[in-house]
Amino acid sequence: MNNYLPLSIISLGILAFATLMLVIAPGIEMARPEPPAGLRPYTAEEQRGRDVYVSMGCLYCHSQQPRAPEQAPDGERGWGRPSVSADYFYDSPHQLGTMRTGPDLLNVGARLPSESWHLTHLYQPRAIFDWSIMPAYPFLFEVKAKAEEGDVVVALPPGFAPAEGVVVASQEALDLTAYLLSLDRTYPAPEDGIRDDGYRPRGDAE
Amino acid sequence: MSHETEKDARAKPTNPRKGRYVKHLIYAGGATLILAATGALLYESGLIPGLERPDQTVASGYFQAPGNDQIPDSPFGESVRRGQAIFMNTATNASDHVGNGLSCANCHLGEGRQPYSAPMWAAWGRYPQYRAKNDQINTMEDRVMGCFTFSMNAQHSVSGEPPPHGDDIYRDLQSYFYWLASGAPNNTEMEGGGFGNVPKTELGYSPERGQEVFAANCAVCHAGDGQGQQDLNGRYVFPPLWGPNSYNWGAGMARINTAAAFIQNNMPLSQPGTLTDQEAWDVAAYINSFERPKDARQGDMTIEETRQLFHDGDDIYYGQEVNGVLLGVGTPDPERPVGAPE
Amino acid sequence: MVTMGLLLALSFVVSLLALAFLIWAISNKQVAPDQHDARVIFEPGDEGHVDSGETATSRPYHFDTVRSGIDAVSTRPVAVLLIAATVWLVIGSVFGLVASLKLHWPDWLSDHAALTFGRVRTLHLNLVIYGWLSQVGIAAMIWVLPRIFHTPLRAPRLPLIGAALWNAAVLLGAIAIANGWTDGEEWLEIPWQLDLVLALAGVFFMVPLIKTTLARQVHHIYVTGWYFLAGILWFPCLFVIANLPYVHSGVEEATVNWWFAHNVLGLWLTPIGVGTAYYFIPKIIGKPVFSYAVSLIGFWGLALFYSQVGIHHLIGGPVPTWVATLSVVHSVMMFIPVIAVAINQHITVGQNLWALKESLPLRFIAFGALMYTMASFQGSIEALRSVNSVTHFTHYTVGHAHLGAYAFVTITMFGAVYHMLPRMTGRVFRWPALINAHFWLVVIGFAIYFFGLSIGGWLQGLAMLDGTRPFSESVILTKPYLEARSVGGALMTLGHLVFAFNVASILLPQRVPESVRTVPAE
Amino acid sequence: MTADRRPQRDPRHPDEHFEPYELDASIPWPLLGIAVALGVWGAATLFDTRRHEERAQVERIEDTRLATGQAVEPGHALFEASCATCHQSNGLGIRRAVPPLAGSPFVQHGPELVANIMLRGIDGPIRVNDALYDGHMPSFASVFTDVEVAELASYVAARWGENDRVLEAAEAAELRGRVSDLGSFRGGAGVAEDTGLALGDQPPFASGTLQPVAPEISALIFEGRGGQWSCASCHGDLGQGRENTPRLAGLPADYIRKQLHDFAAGRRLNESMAVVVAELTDEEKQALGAYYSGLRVPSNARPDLGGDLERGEQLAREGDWSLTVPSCFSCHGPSGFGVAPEFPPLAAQHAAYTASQLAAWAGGQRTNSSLDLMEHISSALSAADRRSVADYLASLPPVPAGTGDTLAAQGEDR
Repeated sequence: MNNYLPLSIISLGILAFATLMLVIAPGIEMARPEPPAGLRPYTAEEQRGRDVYVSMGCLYCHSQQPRAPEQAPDGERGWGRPSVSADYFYDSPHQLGTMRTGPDLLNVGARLPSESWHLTHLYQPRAIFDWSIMPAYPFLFEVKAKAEEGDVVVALPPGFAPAEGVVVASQEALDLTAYLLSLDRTYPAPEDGIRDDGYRPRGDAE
Repeated sequence: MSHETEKDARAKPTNPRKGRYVKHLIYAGGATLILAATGALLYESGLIPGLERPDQTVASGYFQAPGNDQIPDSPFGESVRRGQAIFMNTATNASDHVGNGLSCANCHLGEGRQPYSAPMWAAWGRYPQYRAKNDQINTMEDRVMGCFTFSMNAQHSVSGEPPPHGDDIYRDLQSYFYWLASGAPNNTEMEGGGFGNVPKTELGYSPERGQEVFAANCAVCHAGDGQGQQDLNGRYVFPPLWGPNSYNWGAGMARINTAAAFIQNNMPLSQPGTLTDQEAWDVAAYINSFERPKDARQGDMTIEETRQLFHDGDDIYYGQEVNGVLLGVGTPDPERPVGAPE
Repeated sequence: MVTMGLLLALSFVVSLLALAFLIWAISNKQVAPDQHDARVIFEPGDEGHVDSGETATSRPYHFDTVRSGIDAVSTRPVAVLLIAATVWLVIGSVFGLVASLKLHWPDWLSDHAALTFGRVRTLHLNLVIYGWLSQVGIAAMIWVLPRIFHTPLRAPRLPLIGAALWNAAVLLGAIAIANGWTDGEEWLEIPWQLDLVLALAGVFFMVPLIKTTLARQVHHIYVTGWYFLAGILWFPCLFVIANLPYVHSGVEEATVNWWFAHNVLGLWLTPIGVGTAYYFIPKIIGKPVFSYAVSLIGFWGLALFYSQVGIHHLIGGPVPTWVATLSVVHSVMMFIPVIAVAINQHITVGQNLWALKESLPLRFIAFGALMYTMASFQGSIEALRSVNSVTHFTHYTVGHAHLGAYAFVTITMFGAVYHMLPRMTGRVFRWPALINAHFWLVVIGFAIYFFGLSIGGWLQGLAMLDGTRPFSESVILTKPYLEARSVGGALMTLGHLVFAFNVASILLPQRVPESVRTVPAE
Repeated sequence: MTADRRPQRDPRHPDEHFEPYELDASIPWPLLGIAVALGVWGAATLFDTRRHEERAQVERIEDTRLATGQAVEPGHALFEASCATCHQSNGLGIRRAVPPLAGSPFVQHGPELVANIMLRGIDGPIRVNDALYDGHMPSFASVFTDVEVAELASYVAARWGENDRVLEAAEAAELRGRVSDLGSFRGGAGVAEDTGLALGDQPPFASGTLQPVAPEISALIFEGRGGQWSCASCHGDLGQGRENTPRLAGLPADYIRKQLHDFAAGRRLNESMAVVVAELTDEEKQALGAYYSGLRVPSNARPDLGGDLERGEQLAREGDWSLTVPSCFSCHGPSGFGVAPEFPPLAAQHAAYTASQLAAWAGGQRTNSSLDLMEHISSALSAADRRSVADYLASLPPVPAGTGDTLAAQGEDR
């Protein structure tokens, strides 16, 4: 190969082709003018909580894409039905994730609908799961001598509560919890839902 | 190659041997990986037949009766279905002739298919048969009539007797049995037929020991008082084992050896074979040491006469005293026949 | 559906036809190196510069870069980039180590948002990719391209401006991420506003390299040049498209994300690493590579197949089946270019194993090249649906990512840096033993890291696939392996400190007697 | 720049000025072979999987339709699946337990009344064809769509009431709206009274009294206490549950109490429940059980695990004797309504919860089943079976009223 111009053109052409195949074609296929029935937009509070979720890097340990029962027991674990592309209609940036150091969270709002549980768990995961390796987020909470009007006090099992005073959730913690509780894609999958069906049993495929 | 000048000659000469070695290594490694990947892909796409996931169902060594989805859509199939309905739900579908809370399926598990639960596919080819119990040749209809008489305690039913000879109940039940035995040999004793046997133990049997076995293994379903349990509609889920709603003294199950075999081979449900021989004998003795409806054959005879005539030498407490109580008297007759409208 | 299925088939057929055409062309000598070009590497006028017939440059395949003044021009930009890259490497690996430790000491350093795992891990990734690997890669390009083109770097000031902008953007990006300002997608966390600066800096790197290419004094472009020149075209396209704000959303954003993230590895870091190895292995050994035709297959195979791979990160996810399948098949097809590169590089090393004893830089580079083969084979196997079911979502993939980005690219670049620095400075490393120590620290550290994560991740994946085992089991059983990872990571970080010391020791003015500092020439 | 002063310690060392280049060797044949082989099976794989994958998507969408009740089965199939466990395929019911449909005046009145009873359910004594029954029929409102109600009611009325009127889906929808707040019929007398139809002599309905919930128990349920979260925060205000948080409404009080004990004793592993039960007294456990056992809530469970409902129905109703798995209903009652505290209701339980518990038994994290019955059964089931049976049970109507007290009374000797 002796010429730079052909080299560049062919290289970029190949990349353009790959972009067409991997980005544009699936993008067109998954494009949807309408959200699926059953999915609502995030409220302002939930969206703020989502921003906290993003900024804390939750996605490095938590996926948001339950797998099909033929592939993995996600449904049995309560993580929800296999997700389809339309379930992410309002999501940007996407938080699909590629790690399950912690469990999948796409339906955590349905599976663990307790705000007070989440506050405890965010303040100190090991107050509930002694084996957990999730970071604690004490900086989203405040220790006060006495709860004031409107404060949300965090329920803490003995041994995890501060020696004196009470633990109160900050607005960020409440937002984050609101976002977690909004994660609920248990409505029936839209009929035109798109997902990877490559694991379905081959059985009677003719 | 012309450029290999004297300067290159100073360098250690290229070792072509080593190069070939590495080359071969790379090819071998590459080929192995390709093979592995091909194999994996073929396996994934199901093109390797031998590697298909093994069938989950354990093929038992026993005769396999057809499944319900194989009942034909024909007048015969209709009869099979009716027979199955009677078998499963005897008190409703042979209402006039059932005087207790049982149905055929209580002892013939798996809809009459389960081995060592007196499966019907094994019984079908064994009749007509001479039975000492009534000293005559028994047809299948005769045999089922016996079931109604003793196990279903027909004496307390609305009609007070088993279905008369020629009744449709027998037609439909026999259609069902005949269909269950599709492909089974005729007049041959089949593996898994009957209830099986439990060898006698050195200690014999004892209701006292049996009480403990019962409390530990049976009471959770059949209730501490052995009266079974009903759902909220009053429908028996677990059958009563003794007392007025159970089989009468003339039933085969009232014999301790028969009950022990049934228990060991079938109970607790889902865990057959977990009781030892001794436990099976003891708990069978315990269950059969309570009063139950009187032997339907007693008529005007005394208990002792009945015992001598029908139970002599059997492993049964009929006509004996257990804990100071004479057994065989029978539970009191109901105020009105079982199942009769109020 | 049918249309999409056809597209899928079309894509594969196109790739396959392209490869077939290439092989046909090679076998018909359509693209054979011009024998004239290959033999006569000097333009007729150049020979006038050679002052004595005794020098190497009068012979074919020989060229004195020092005398021609080429290295002198490149030295400053390369030095600046190397220093910056080394600093980011050390900082980035410290963040990596902290992140690793936090996975088994979750309550350590948990009082500040900036030090939470999700941010520390992000900092690690961005600093080593953008701070270290990209800069050291560009440094290698600036060093190597003028040499193989027999012409000094054009516009040598631009890379200095580029480096300033680039490092400023990386620093600001790190501060932004630590404070929670992120674009929120893996590999693309640096806010897009700062990405603009990175892109601008990229232009300052690209322009001199392309100008140098256009002004080259040789007709034939050596294989390293293909990788480097394609890389500097591919990466900006990827980077700009993936970072476009307000364009992507939902799952489409996820496909863009993984198309980008995987192509950063495949079309940016891999060209850097393979290109570097292609230059330095024969350079150090003094022997040509095995086959021009094979290197063509390696390069175009990479371009055709690697570019369509990324979506295997979403196998079993909410993407069209055919896209996932497409990526799986193309992943497996990667065997072809990888085996091609392996033939060319390993045969050259394998025929000259003595050189590994001679040359510490070669030890790094040969090891790195071997790891390219390993990482790619592992990647192809890992993409298979059955294997992916186990490894996806586990630490196994983290081990694989490090096999590619660390054991292959980073270790190769270590070797390149150790080879370049004496030639840039005209000095020698005073403590070669430290280079050796560096090598063994990172190799042993990496081995512990890799095997820990691979075994732990595999077990983790099996536990997650078994519904009768609670999720907690998949966490608990990985803990010892995560601890092993920290041990390996600590050794690697220690190795990087040694590396930084080595770089500093040769770059800083040395107060030692002349006699020790310079080694007399032959 | 200094001159070349690089060390040359070893004379074998190559010279500094060497320039890398490529030799002119041809492509080794194994590489070509590998490329051809990969190309061939790559194409074959794509060709093979493409057909499979296109079919897979179609199948998945069909499954989705089935699970969301959008595919309507004909009346007889619906009857077999949902009514026959009690009323039997022949419509004769169960003597002394389940009234017959055949010849029943309730059915002869036509599909409106049938649909009405299906939507509301019956709790209380009822007389059919001279026999008296203690009526406990669940409400199917949360199980059937309007189309299914119409289809099924028309089928039942035509087959056993010889009434040929066909109920339209719109009428069923209208009826549903009208009766949605009325609760279940109070026995046969209630049906006669509410509809004004002639249904013969019906026994009177004796209404019981509901015990009010003690304030401290109510606080426990709705507000939580100290380091504990409230019950309702996870299990819902009405104990209806979601996903793998179980439905508690209608579970026997003694069963709930026993489970709370078992969480504390480690016979059931659930970290969150362990935190909650740590500070509960025995009295509180009993009171909580009593509270939830008395709740009657429509089902919010759906078969959403992608299981095979036919297989699930087979396991629930017949069992699989080849696996030594008896039917669920042989112990948990013919409609999964439960039997005494040892055999809790399964109907309308969330599929994810049921499946996760079967998995927990199989995996040894739950060890509190009498005689290890469930441990054995769960271990014998495959993952697909666990999902199938859980899905089928989730599709059933919730347990009708009247269980709590009756069953608690039955279980008092244990």
